[in-house]
Amino acid sequence: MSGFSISRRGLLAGISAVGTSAALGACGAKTGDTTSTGSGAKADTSGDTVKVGLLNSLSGTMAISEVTVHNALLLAVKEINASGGVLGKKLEPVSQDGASDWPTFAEKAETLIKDDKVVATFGCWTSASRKAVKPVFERYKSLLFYPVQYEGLEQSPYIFYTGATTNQQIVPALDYLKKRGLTKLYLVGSDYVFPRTANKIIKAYAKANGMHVVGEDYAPLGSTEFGTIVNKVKDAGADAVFNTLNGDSNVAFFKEYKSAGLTAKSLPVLSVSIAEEEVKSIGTQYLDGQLTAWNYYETTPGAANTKFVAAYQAAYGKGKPTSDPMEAAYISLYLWKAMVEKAGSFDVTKVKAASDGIELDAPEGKVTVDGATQHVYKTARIGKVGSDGLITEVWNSGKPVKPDPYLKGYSWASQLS
Amino acid sequence: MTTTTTPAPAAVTPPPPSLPKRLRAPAALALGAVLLLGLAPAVLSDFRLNLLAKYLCYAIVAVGVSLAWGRGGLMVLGQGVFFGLGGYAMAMHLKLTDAAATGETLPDFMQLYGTGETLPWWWKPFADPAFALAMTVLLPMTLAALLGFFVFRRRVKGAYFAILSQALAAALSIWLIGQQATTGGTNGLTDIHGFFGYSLDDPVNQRMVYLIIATVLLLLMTGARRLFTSRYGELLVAVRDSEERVRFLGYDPANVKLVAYVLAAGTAGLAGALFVPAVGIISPALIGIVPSIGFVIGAAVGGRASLVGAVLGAIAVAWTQSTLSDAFPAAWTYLQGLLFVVAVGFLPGGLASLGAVLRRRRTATATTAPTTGERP
Amino acid sequence: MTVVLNQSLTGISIGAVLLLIALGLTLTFGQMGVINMAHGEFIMAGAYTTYVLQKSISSAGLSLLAALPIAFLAAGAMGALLEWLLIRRLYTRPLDTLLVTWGVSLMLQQLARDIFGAPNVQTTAPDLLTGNIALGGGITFANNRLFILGLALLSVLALTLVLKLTPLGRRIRAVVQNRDLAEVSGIATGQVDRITFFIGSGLAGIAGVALTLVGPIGPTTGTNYIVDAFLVVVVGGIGQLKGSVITAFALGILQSVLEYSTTLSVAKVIVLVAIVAFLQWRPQGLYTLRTRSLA
Amino acid sequence: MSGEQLTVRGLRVTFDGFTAVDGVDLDIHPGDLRFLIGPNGAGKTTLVDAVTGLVKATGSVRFGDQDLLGRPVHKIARMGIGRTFQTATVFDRLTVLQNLDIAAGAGRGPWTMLRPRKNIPEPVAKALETTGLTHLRDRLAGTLAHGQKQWLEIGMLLVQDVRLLLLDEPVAGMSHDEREATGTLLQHISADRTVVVIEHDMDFMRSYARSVSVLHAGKVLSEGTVAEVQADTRVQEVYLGRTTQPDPAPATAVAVAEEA
Repeated sequence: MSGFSISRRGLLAGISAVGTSAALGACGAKTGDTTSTGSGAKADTSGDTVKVGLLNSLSGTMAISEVTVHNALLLAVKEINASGGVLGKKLEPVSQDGASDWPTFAEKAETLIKDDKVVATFGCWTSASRKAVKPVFERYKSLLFYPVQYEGLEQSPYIFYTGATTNQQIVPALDYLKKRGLTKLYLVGSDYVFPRTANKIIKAYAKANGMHVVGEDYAPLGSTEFGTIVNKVKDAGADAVFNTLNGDSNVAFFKEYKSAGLTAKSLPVLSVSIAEEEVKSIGTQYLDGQLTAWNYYETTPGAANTKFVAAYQAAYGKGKPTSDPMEAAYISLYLWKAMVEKAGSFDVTKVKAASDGIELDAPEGKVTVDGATQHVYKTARIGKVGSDGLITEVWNSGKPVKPDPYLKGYSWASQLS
Repeated sequence: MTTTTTPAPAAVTPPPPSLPKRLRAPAALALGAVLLLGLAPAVLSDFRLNLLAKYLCYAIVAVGVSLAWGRGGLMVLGQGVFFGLGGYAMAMHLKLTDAAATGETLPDFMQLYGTGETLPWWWKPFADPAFALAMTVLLPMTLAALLGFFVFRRRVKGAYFAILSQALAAALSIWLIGQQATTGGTNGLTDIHGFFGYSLDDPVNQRMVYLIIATVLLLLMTGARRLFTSRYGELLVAVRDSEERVRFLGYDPANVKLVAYVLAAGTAGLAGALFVPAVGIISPALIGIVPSIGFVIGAAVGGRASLVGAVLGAIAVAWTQSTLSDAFPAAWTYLQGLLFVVAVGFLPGGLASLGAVLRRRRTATATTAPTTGERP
Repeated sequence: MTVVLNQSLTGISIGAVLLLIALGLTLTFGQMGVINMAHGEFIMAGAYTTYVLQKSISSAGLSLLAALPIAFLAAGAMGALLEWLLIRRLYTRPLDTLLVTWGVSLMLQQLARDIFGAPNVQTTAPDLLTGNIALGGGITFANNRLFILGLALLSVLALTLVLKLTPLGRRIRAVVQNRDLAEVSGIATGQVDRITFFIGSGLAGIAGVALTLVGPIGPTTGTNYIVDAFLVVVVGGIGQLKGSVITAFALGILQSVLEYSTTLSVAKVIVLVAIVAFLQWRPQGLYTLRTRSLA
Repeated sequence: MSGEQLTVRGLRVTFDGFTAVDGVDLDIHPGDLRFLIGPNGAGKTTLVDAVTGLVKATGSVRFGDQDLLGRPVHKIARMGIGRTFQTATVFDRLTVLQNLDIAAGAGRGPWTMLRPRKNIPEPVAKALETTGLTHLRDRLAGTLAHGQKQWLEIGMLLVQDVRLLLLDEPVAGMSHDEREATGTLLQHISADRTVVVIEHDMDFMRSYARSVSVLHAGKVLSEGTVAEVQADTRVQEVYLGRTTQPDPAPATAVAVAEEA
């Protein structure tokens, strides 16, 4: 028996030795080094088609929202292919399911870049998923187009942000409330990054603009118990509620809100995460007359939007609503197409260099890419939910607002980052 | 009540006559070492190897699950908590060194979402690599020891223990989400570039991380194997099968279970710590109830009481999920559900026991098979 | 004072929801000892029943009333089927039942996704249930919550009566207390198990109907509540209806009071940790049946 | 012979209002081979449960000069009191050798525990021989015959080195030859240990008992040698008078309580 245990110990030592020496022998770049880091993944542009990655949650809790974005992306791919593709090459969409799980997003991003060798990737919804894939795109120097309004404070060299940053949605919404004299705000949000950061900005804005935040509450994601929050809102003496709740929780919140006898007249709610799709699922009876802040509505006038809505409904069914993130996703492919064609190449560095000043007559109106921030000039629009479930615009910023993800142009925001 | 003839998880599998029993384990270990340390790095692309590294992290958790659940009968449905604690301990250190490398005092997310002033006191010690490394294992083990001490002493029943573990998993993940300024909230800790001075952006270093993980797994399997065959391993099986009887022999079963539970927690913590450099993120999504249940499915499919079965099961399930969920997300969910039902319900010994079950079926026609009824 | 009263009422309404979702478990988990993780999906089935009925019956009030018995039968049938297919083979292995039914729950969720689509759906509440009752002094109680409270108490009453007074109830209790003895006394224990499971799962269906008044209906509607529901039964004491009733309301009020003074997340964490601590102190829960087999 | 005496005074056990053991006094001297008899529900098993710490009881139970009541089961076991159960409880999925080795090991330190067993410990080898299980030592305990399991259980008590053995119906379900063998084994064991046997089998009792206590309705009805007890008219009334076989009538809830 003793010989046996010696032999086993020997084996163990062997494994440790092999493992350790292999690990040490394999050591590569130290953290400070810049020379050998990164291995620009080679996108495959040799054939008649190029692959584009679509990275959305097709399962799990976020599938509700992300499937619509995925649909809009597929629609754009189809249209672009029908009109001859990009640089003469047809696009082949490769869908990967992020499954509403952030590490999975990172894994799938890597699959798209390394395995499928896509020329660019479109997708992600939550900030958490974007944060999870950001290092992957940076490591492999590959492009991601992110289509959802978000909390700003980010500027990755390998991400284009086609949704609104805070100064194109939150700040204009505050301007609007201030103009209407609604100065005492109650902040209600889901407990995650976007609402918390948005509320931080709102508080800074309020302090500088003579407004007051009379209360602030967060509900865990998926929460359906809003009795306490509504009680607090009622007692706080606010003029308006600034709502950053995530889609699902809105249903429970607005049901409770109405049960407590609060209405759009007595205490208006301005929501930044409720689009047409959500209005439908919450129920118009609960939302009638409430406010939203976006850059696009299904009702936004213009030939480009008429065409987009018609094409979407032709592809996915009559009565299917279109929304802001869907529109931002849809235009992200067109913006990328324009950049590639201007660069005359799929090469990431050249595409990035060509991005500044790209213009598009989008469903939301004219948009322009700001090369410095890799964000997009967008028009801010405040809408009102009608009894028919559609949102109609009641105010807009007049012209596209220059993206300012770090709010550098606002003196009150100097303490924020 | 009708007696079920469902096969019980085989604690002691009879060896095949060809290979002497005492040489089997070292031979299997050597084979594993050749496959994981030699063959895999040679034939797999960087990307595949990195995926394998992630699966091996799950396999490390499965080693602990096999010990606590397979041998000890403890339904460990809170492994996500320990995995998370280990992962956060490691990620906190890496975020701090990343920040220091760029001349900052605060990790990036704290500057964005926090008050942006000072580092919270409980972050500070994690700047020390030795402390952080120790914490990846000690933190989960301490929590497990505290919880286990009370739970096992009060003779809390298995069902209670399972539900308690889940409540704890839910509580920790909600808490982490709520403390965005200091924990990164739902985002978790991500965007990690360095690993003890080495850049994770360099594929060579990713291979190094893989080799470390593979080595840790092999060492842990060896250790677990040794524990299984030790007197303690036998006692643990005895406690699983008849706790009361063990008590009348003069042992305190609470202590016996506590050791297995704490070791399993430490293993999960280590897995979480290794997951961070391999995948580059740790988040509350890996801690809650759902992932905690996910951690045991691999072991259940492969065979909870068989160490190799549990490890291979964990790798296979993770691999299937990765491959299948792309093409058929719906099909994967059905398959996952079906795996639970079939593996746990009808093959409690897992795939590792399939051979034995089939053999028994065949002989059952000739002679009456001995029925090993399950303990109620 | 207004705050305290309003929060107590909120707590009671949270408690009513907890009670309703846990009630079925007091039978299947409390009486039979089965950890059925698919219980949440029976709640979901009840909710979707309401949704489907509302699409075919346009009147919101009528469809809600019709949904109560139909959801009970639908969820109950699912439960009985699950018991017959799987659970009866696993009575000797309660922990394995947990994992098996978790698998079933995953499949049922996906099934719901395939049938109704991944997005959440919602029902329209009847007008009668959208307002509130003013109790004076700024204190209000929402009508939908009042409905749920009434429904919960009615269900408790009905369940108590069935268990205490009917021959079926006596048989259920006999099987719970001593299966072997019940069997030799001529009770078809298998059948009693199935009926118990039918009623327990049916109650989950009713809870599902009630939840449509509170929040959205989706494939994961039930899962969100399942651990809370188990905790109510565990804290209340296995097999003790009164324990579950007291626990549900106590937890509801504790939650709402903490929510007011802290935040929702912190309140939830404190409640969960408090439960873990409570069970260290009293592992048998609030009330307990003392028999030698439990010693 | 020397050794500790088991002294029970005013022992009382109640379950939710039902009194299973109702004021029992009992003195068991070292080296005794005492049989506890009585009809179903007399409180025999509950008495043993109380002595070994399985159920809560009032009164006093002393072993030598130490109090037993209120101590946890494993501490009582370590004081040298061991028991078996009505249905043989061995570790089915461990071998005979492993079963015995575990029984022998309650006092082992962590270092010994964490290493594999190198050889067969002396007491284990002796117990294998005493119980005649040496040739079966590598068999899984679950595959043993019923009688062999009972012997294995007794063997486990031997290696545990207990001073007092409490055996709950050790010969139930055994063949005639097995009973003989078990009886001889018990006599052999009681040479240097105290043995208490709960038994229904009157023939077995008559052949091997040194002293007998008759329990009825939770109380000690009679006590003495086999002859003295058999001569007691009260005993004949409640028990022996009716039948010399175990009372087969299934009783009510009390019988249920006996199952545990």
